[in-house]
Amino acid sequence: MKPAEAIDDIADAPPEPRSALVRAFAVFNANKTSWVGVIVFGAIVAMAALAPLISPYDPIEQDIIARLQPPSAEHWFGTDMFGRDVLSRVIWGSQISLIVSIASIAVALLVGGTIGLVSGYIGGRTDLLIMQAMDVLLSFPSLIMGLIVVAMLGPDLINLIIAIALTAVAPFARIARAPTIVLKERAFVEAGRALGFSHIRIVLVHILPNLLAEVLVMGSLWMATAVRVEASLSFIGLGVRPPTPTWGGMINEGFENILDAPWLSIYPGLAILILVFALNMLGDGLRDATDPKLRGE
Amino acid sequence: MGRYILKRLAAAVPTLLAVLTVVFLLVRVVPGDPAQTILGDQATAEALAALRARLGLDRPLHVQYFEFVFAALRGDLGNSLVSGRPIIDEVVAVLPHTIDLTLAALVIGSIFGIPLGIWAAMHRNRFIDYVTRIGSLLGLSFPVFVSGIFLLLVFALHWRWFPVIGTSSSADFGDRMHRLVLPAVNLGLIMAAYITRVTRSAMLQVLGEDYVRTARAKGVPRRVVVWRHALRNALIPVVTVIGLYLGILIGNSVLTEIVFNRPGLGKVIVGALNQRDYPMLQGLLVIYCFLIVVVNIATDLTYGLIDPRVKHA
Amino acid sequence: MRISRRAFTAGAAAILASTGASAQQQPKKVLNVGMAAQDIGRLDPNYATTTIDLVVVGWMFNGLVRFRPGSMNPETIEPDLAERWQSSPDGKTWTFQLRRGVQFHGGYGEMKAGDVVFSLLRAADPQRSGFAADFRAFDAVEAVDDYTVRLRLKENVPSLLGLVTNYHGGMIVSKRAVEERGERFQREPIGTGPFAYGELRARQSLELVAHEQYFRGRPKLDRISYRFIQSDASRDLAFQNGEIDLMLGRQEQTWADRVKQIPNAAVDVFEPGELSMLHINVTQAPFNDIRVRQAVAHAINREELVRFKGADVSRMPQSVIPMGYLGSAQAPLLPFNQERARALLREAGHPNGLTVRVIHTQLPSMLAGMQVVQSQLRRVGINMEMEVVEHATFHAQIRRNLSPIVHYAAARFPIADTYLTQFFHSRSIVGTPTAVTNFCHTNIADAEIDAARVSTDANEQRRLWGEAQRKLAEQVCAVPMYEGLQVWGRRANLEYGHPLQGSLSLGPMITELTHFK
Amino acid sequence: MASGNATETVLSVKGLSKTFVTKRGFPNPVTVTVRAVDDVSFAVRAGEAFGLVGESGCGKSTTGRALLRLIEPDRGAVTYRGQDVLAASGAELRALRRKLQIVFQDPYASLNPRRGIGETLAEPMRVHKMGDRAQIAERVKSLLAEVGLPPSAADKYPHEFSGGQRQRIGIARALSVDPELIVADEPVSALDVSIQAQVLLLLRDLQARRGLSYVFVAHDLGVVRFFCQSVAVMYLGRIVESGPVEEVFNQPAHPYTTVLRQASPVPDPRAKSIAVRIEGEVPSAANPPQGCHFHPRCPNAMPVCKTVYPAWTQLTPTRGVACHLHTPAGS
Repeated sequence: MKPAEAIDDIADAPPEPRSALVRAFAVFNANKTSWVGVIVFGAIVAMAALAPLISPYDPIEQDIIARLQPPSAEHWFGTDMFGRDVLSRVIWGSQISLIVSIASIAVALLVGGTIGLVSGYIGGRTDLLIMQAMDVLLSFPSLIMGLIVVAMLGPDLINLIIAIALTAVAPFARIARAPTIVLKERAFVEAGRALGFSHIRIVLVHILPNLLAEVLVMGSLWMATAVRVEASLSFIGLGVRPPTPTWGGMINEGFENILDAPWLSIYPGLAILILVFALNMLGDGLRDATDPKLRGE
Repeated sequence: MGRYILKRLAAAVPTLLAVLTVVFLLVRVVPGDPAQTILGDQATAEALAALRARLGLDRPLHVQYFEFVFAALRGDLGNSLVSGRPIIDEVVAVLPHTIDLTLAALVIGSIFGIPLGIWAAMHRNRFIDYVTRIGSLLGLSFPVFVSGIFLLLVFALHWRWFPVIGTSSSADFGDRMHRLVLPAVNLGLIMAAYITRVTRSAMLQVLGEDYVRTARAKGVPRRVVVWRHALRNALIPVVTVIGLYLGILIGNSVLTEIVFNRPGLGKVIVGALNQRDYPMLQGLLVIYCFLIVVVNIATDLTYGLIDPRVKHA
Repeated sequence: MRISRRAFTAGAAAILASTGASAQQQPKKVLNVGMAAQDIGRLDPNYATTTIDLVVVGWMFNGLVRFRPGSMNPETIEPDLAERWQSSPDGKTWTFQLRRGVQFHGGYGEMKAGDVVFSLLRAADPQRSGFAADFRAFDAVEAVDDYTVRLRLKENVPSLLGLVTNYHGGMIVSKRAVEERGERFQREPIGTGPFAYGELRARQSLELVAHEQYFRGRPKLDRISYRFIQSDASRDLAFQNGEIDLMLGRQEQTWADRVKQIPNAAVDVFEPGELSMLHINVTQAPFNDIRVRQAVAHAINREELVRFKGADVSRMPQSVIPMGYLGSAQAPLLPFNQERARALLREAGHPNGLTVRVIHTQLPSMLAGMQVVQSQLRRVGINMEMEVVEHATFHAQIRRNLSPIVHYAAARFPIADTYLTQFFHSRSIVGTPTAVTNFCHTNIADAEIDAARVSTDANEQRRLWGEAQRKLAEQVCAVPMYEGLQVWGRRANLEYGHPLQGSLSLGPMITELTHFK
Repeated sequence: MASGNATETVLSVKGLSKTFVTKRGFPNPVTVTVRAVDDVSFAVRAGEAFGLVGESGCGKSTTGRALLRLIEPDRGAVTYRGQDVLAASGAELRALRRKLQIVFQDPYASLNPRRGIGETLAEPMRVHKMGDRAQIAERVKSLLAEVGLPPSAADKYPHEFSGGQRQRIGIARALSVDPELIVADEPVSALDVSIQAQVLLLLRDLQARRGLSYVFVAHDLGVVRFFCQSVAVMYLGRIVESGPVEEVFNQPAHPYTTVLRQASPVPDPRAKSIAVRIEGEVPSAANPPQGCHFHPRCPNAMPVCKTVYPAWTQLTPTRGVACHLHTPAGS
């Protein structure tokens, strides 16, 4: 599955001189919403890191007597069907959302990026074949693919990361391939070959750094998608194993209790919304900052 | 044109073959036993083995594979293990619901998304633009099941404007549309968010191009420039997005179907996975992939309609 | 923009008006049922196993005899398609006199002995039935004449009438329909019951119509719309909105309490109780040490579990088979005692506790209970890691011995023999060709179970069954946790036509008498 | 065919050919075959600057790249000091890479924007293990000095330099591996005229100092006349005439050379430039005309030119031409 962002034309982005960073920052800075994204995302990262310190209760300790209590001074977000504190679970749940999204996008970036880079660099029939394979991957709806992969491997953290990464490999391959094709025709790459540089050196030292920025920007936007896919899989019931708190899993449990205890789904739902929103704003700002068309003005 | 479509379809054959292979293998690797789901938890191992033999699941994998591929190439996707009915029939039975939902979401998405995108682009960096951008970002950020739950709580339960079950058991058209509203709005608003964003950025790009500037300089009124020149070109990326959105739409429609309890392809596929209905799962995935190929071709053709510069020569 | 909004509002109002008008009808003749399902599986009684299928099959078929509607007590078995029957003194030959003039659905003609013979032989054939094992003792089934059927057994069975009730393979199908319809019979079956197959709307609903020629009289309801509504919440919402009249509920106190608050709503709680147990593989370390198993048993707080599930919808189990079955006894279950559990673990050489990895289904009702157990075990130092897989995978994997502890919730035919055989007889040990669901790999009660099955002395039979349960509990082959009852919600003005105490079809029996007041 | 003194020849190119196949058109693509380099042969002597001249698209740059194997040619032979360039692989090829270098036309595209100049110059030496850290750093400085840049340039990035300076850096990079022959692919055509001369002088200076040979690819006759000793004129993938620069340009044997000379500004201020337009469009290399490729534009075209491609005629030991005007009768 590809978010709309993925199709924006980045094929002809010329490599940038270093001062572009400064200009990019200026563009990023001009867009106030990007800063909101940075701050909110930073806050969520901090929340995840400090979860043991700031969460008021143990997120997995049950108290059957105190189950399904509405929000109160004692439990700000109420308690769930096992009497666990929802606020604490929302706080701890941020860890899974962040770990899964960051790790899966990192894997997708690494694998997809490598495939795109190599495929674009080699070109010819190999490229055609690899891209055909990527098209095959792309033609599976990502949630369905995630479902099958998780059903296949069993739902745990690592498999979830694999499943989500797999859905993002093809788009990243495409994102990395387009500029590679342009870059490999550039004279400095030819110069490297004329100088007897190995292909590995050319790809890693001369091509990769020139497309890293775009790929990383797409990464931040895709992270938002990854958070959503993780939550969706958890919502369908194929998430990280209990009692580990995850936002999607909490909504799933809460959805079944929606009439008795709407707070069970509302708070983790808002948490997902805020994180995805922050990531989208952040990625948006970053993209404006690296998009030469917007910067040109 | 016809030849072009045929050629594109022919070019998609290797992709589809690869998809068939991947699908076949993927489906076999998923643990679980269709015989068990059919016979239930009290069945003895002997009974399970007998059923597996009857279903042909005990034959060597390559035999099953070639049978599957040749049948699929003939357009025969086989019968469901669970219901015993042809997969095509099962799909055709739910297809109208999927089409209803998808079309309605597309219409809602376009009705809101395109004008909003143009509006925002024409007021770049003004208040309207900011509101639109943040609004559309917010729309993109809503997990579809969260928005679905909110819609249900507010419009179905609190205000009782719309029914909870997103599908009608009667043939009454009015009822069918009435029940379609909430699920379609749920999917459509997210779609509108995507389209708004893409329309806006496409418009901005086109408005900056020379010929638009020239037209403006020649004194062509702004409205005419926007509607006659800019929009036409800006629509190309929008169409691309609508095409590409299909994948997201499918994922989101699964969740929407769950929340609103609508029948549809998405739910069928999840059901087939749960029941380990191999042929069904295979058939559906093949149909999905075929659909995506067709949509890609349709997208390319639409370019030609919108932009006369892209010639089908 | 403004125009479109106005048009939208106008359209919505018009639609509202139209549905508002149709909602109020005088004597309701259509029953809308909400079931947690995506679709029907198989409606052939020989293959119907899920709650989804069992419930409707119960409305469409008859057996030679039946449990009185609303009951699942074997003592209430009464004539159904057979008017009377007698057995030989050795209990091995049974003769049934059939009721005359019973019509099959859809013009398939009168039900005769040929259909009964066909149905029972089919139920006993592993190629055509998932319950063939139940009919293992059948020697011959023959039609003496059109209205007399004779049954010969190889050996005595604990309850022959149980096999020919309106349950599983005991249901009588139309021979002609099975032969004509082939695979189609799986979804469009022909029986003799009060309701007949009408139409299947894929992934939406199964429509049943009244069987005009039903031998007990034409049903008072015209139609049943059996809607597939997977999510509990959606079903609740639909019920609350008046879109369905009867629905599968949730084994949840809060749920029951809330539904009772809805105007014109009632909650039915009835038998059978599904017994949730932890089946422990006694051959696998560390659970081959009885002290570890005892520690697990002592760690389980049944009271807390019942409080979690809800006092109205669940109860404390008394044995390793559910309460109220013919032959169920009070077994010596180990009491909740965390100190003792910790001490036993220390004795068994696990002073720092232990970690066990189990496979569990994602089925929400089972998963919730198991999470409470997980938390209880954690308190005595047993760290249970749950690998939650989706339900089909769960069933496949526990049968491959991948989980040392298996959480299984089941109700069976209400005779001790069925439960004991399927879960504790060595013949049923998973991984063997005759495997069913013996996950604890025990054989300690084989002798008692086998002896009781063929015993003709009712008292002796009870004693043997009791002995088997005592042994199994003592050896902690399985740890009972709670019994969950069937919970359904309905409109208060829906009258079943009988008091609902139990139903082997796991749903209310809708009969010719069922109606709206 | 140019066949000078055999002992002096360092680079010999024989029958070099390269065909590109592309698909064009939407939605029904047509396969287009372009014979970019068609049976090209020439030889370069030690210390010589050999010019390859022609209009853009004639295949001269492709020839330059093909003989360095930056593009793999389809057919032909390239021999450098007796070594088969096209057959070399592994260590052999790496060794050849040090001997044969290239300077590119576009000084903006030829430097990696994200790498400092010092790094750009040091990298080839590190790859070829041409000394330790200190030695390499020292050599970077001397390279910069050699091309007329201050040592401080090593710490800067490409965008901080002008086009001429960048071209000097490009030359320094080529020199970093101590090559013997440099393919200079239009090295000055992207530069301002005032700077062109400086760079050409630098190249000539290096030729003298290092004993370099050049294959000098250019479309500008004036530059070639100034810089090269020998020249080959290419038209649509083929060499139509070759020989010593003075001879070829003063007394062109091929009508195309004549036309080219007339159309091109001559740096000699005394020579009046005659603005002669070459008649007709340049035919596409994808679809060259039958017979002599040049005949549609040729003022001297004869009937035979439309059907038969003229054979190569050796006029003197160092000069040759492919034109029916010079074909010995009867051949």
